[in-house]
Amino acid sequence: MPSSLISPSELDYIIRGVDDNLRADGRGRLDYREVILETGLISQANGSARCRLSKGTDVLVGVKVEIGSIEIDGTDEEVAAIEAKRGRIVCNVECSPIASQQFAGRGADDINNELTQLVDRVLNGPQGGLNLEKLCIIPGEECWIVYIDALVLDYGGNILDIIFTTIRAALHNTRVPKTVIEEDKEVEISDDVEEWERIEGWELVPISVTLNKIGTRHIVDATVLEELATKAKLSVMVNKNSKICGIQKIGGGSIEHSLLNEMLQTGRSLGQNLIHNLDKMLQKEEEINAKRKIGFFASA
Amino acid sequence: MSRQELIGPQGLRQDGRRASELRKIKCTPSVLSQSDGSSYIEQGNTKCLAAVYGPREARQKAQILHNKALITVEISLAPFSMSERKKRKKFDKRLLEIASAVKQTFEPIIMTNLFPRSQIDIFLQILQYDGGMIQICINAATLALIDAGIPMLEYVCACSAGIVEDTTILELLGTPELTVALLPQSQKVTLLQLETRLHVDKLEPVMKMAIEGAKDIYKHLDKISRNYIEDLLQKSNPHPPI
Amino acid sequence: MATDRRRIQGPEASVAPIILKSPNKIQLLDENLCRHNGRNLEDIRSISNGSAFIELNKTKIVCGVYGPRQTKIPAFSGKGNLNCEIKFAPFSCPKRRPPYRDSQEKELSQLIYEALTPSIRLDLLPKSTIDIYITILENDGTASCLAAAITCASVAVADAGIEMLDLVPACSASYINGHIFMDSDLIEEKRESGSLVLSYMPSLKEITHILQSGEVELNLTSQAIEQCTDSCSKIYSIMIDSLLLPIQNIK
Amino acid sequence: MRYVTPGTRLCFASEYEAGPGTYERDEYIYSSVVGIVQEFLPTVSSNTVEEKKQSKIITVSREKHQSSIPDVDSIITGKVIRMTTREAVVSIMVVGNIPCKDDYQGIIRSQDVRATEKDKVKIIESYRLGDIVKAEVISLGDARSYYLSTAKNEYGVIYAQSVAGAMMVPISWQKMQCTKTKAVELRKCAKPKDLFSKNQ
Repeated sequence: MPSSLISPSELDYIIRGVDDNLRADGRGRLDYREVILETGLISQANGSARCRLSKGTDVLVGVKVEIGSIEIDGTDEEVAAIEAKRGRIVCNVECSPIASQQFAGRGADDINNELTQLVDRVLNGPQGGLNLEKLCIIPGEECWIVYIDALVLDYGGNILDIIFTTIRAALHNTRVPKTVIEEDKEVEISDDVEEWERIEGWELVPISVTLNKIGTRHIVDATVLEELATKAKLSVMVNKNSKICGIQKIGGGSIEHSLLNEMLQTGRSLGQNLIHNLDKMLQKEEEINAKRKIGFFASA
Repeated sequence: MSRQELIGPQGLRQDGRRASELRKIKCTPSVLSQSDGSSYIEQGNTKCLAAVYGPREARQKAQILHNKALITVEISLAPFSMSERKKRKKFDKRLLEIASAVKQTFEPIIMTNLFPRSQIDIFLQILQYDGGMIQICINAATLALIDAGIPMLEYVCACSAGIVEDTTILELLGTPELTVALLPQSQKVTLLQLETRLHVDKLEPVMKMAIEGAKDIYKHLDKISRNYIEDLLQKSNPHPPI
Repeated sequence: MATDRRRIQGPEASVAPIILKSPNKIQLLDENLCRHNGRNLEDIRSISNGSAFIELNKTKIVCGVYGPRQTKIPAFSGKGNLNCEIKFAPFSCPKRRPPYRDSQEKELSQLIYEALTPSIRLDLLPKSTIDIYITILENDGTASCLAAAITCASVAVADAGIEMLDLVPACSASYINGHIFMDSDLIEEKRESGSLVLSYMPSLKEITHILQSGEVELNLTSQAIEQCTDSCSKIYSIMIDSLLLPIQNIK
Repeated sequence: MRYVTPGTRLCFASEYEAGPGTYERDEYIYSSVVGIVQEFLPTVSSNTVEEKKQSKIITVSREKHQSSIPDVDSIITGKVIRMTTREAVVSIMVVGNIPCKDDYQGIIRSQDVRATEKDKVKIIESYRLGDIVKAEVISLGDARSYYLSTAKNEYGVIYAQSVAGAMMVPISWQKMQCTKTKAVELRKCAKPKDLFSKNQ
């Protein structure tokens, strides 16, 4: 199933619009769409969140923590020593066929793989934020494995940013059970939900800002049509203390050297605001969740 | 869970339902932007999204039907939908079976003869699973098809029932059960699936109960979609002529 | 370079001999690339339209380019399409790689595709496909492998006589406690806090791909980008030599 | 002799006309292939340059060409590999005078066989399997194959074998005769001006 096409006139319309800083939906170049956030929707998951752009992309993330054995590739002692004391994160991004026709059948495989690899690289590296040492139960043997499953339910452009935002929210919402280790190395999991605790370092989890180069300018939070008009995409991952946690150019097309730096700057500053807003929303969510759970699409 | 505990002393079930009580239904039509029609439905802890594309040109030339539209159903299960995480392969056998069941249910109901040589795709995404896969799939699909404005003879509403120690129970979860898909107006049954051993005499009451359940679901779906349409009309012309 | 040499002091943690981005390093690559290219071209040419071999110390990569040939997939396209496949030889890494393509290889293929597409004039090749097959014989640092693979593929495409806007040299760097290590090897990579891969079209001054991981200050990033573009320009000249040598010999 | 690689800046676009192997980008001309820089006046040069400007053409060329691919109104030589009542399928072997590395597929539809009396055309009376045909590409065609036309005097069968397997010589524009058995077979014969000229 081929992705949808764009007509020359549409293309021209978008490029001009971007040039005089007015986009089809009335936004400026660097304006985001309104984000609706819900957390703690999935009872079977340790943490979950759902982000929805006003009539656009919709991403659901479920986080599950399970006990698994620590894997070490024994090539390099020094490295192995570090790995032995660490938990693991396993990411998986899936574009559901309900999101867009082009994801039907095997259509989504490539994009799934691409996104999964990207997210996995960012979260598993030192820049991921999560404190992996805390996830270790018995050094060299058992640890918590954090499974992060992102599910794209609706496709309105700018998936990547929303995925990262949602993941961050989901991790904020995640609780890891307390474990007690007995003499015979039997791991006892406390079922008292009260003493389950947050994953340490969730607030350092980066989010991504994707800048789409259209014509000679760049915009954020592109819609489907705008993405079709995009020459090259640049995703910049930023974390709370304004460090760059990853840069990746996506799609064909090239970026001028001068423009690149400019894009990085914008990406970083925008990322800061995003994280700030997100944290505010998460706080609100917590208060709501304390009172009652809201079902899916309650706020859609 | 062992069968004794299924029903408490006051005839209440673990989730506090009475034997003949449905799970809480919550549903919303047209929740997705890209699809032609979509719906979200929630029955207790089972949550499902449905999207419908089409009628549109058939993808594979080989599959084209010259007198009517081709219907395809695809079900996918979110990795976190079950209590233990497992990365379900796409085209998992069990899912394929259910998908074909859903397909067969809708083939006679959708007026496919109106769209020769075309294709209608139904995609179902289970977000959270707590029993009653087929029924929720069918109900979600019905709503999505209505939202897509695809002509159907009438609603299809599915419900399941089971039996525990001589008491018939609506939406008996976890254990295999009898699922019925009902055409509420014409009172016809389009799908009847029994996944367990059941005494012939018991079949009648169980089926009755399932049908009753289906009727209730129908009432609910009907109400929802009517409200939705009225709402739309309201929006389209805020000042209707008095 | 002198400033670099002073800054890039190996940290105590690193037991590895630190490879500096120093002239002699580039020189080494120069010899290899030219020698191999000059020598191999004759026998490889018969098989594939274009081919190249690149060697940076331990990292060894060969690349073959086929086409343009008629596109098999029955979907009409006014532009040609590019198909990249990268494969780690089973013996290329410390751990044995399975012979089938795993998800990492799939992703690398995608990255290389993205890095090369801007440089190739696909609009001139309607209904045709260009296939690029890259095999990594020895992997000494994945990031540098990716960079080398891009460079190598670009040379191979040019060698195939396919029209392109510019050659695409690529370069990698890794951040190890505050320092920038250009083109780091496996041992350094294990200890890095982040890495950067950058591919660049020197004469058009356009960046065709950039991929950074690790938590880095913005200014350090831009510094790394500068260094990478510099060394890209160096590699560029080597690529040119390696391409011109054979035809000059023929004359 | 000046050897260049892709991306080498050759000259100002104002001075020269960008010929094959080069491209123009913000008032400069760059090389787009590896090769030797050549320049000549626009005469019987390449068919990619329109003749109107009188400025010199600059090209980059080399023994090792990219395997050529057919384009609209390029002239091809190919072999008939499949026939139906409606069309003859040709596997394109040579484009202009550059051989293709691996063959492309083209179709001569019955209405494109000749210019006159298109409705009377019978594929079987125009081509036979194995004939070598010279034709013109009229469009990029469908997803699978290019559309070819032989509706000009100089296009059509340029080499054919008779049933007897001997070579045949054209005796009229739609008849060929076997050199061995003297049997006459029907073909849409080409009247080549010069087989090896790039463009007529």
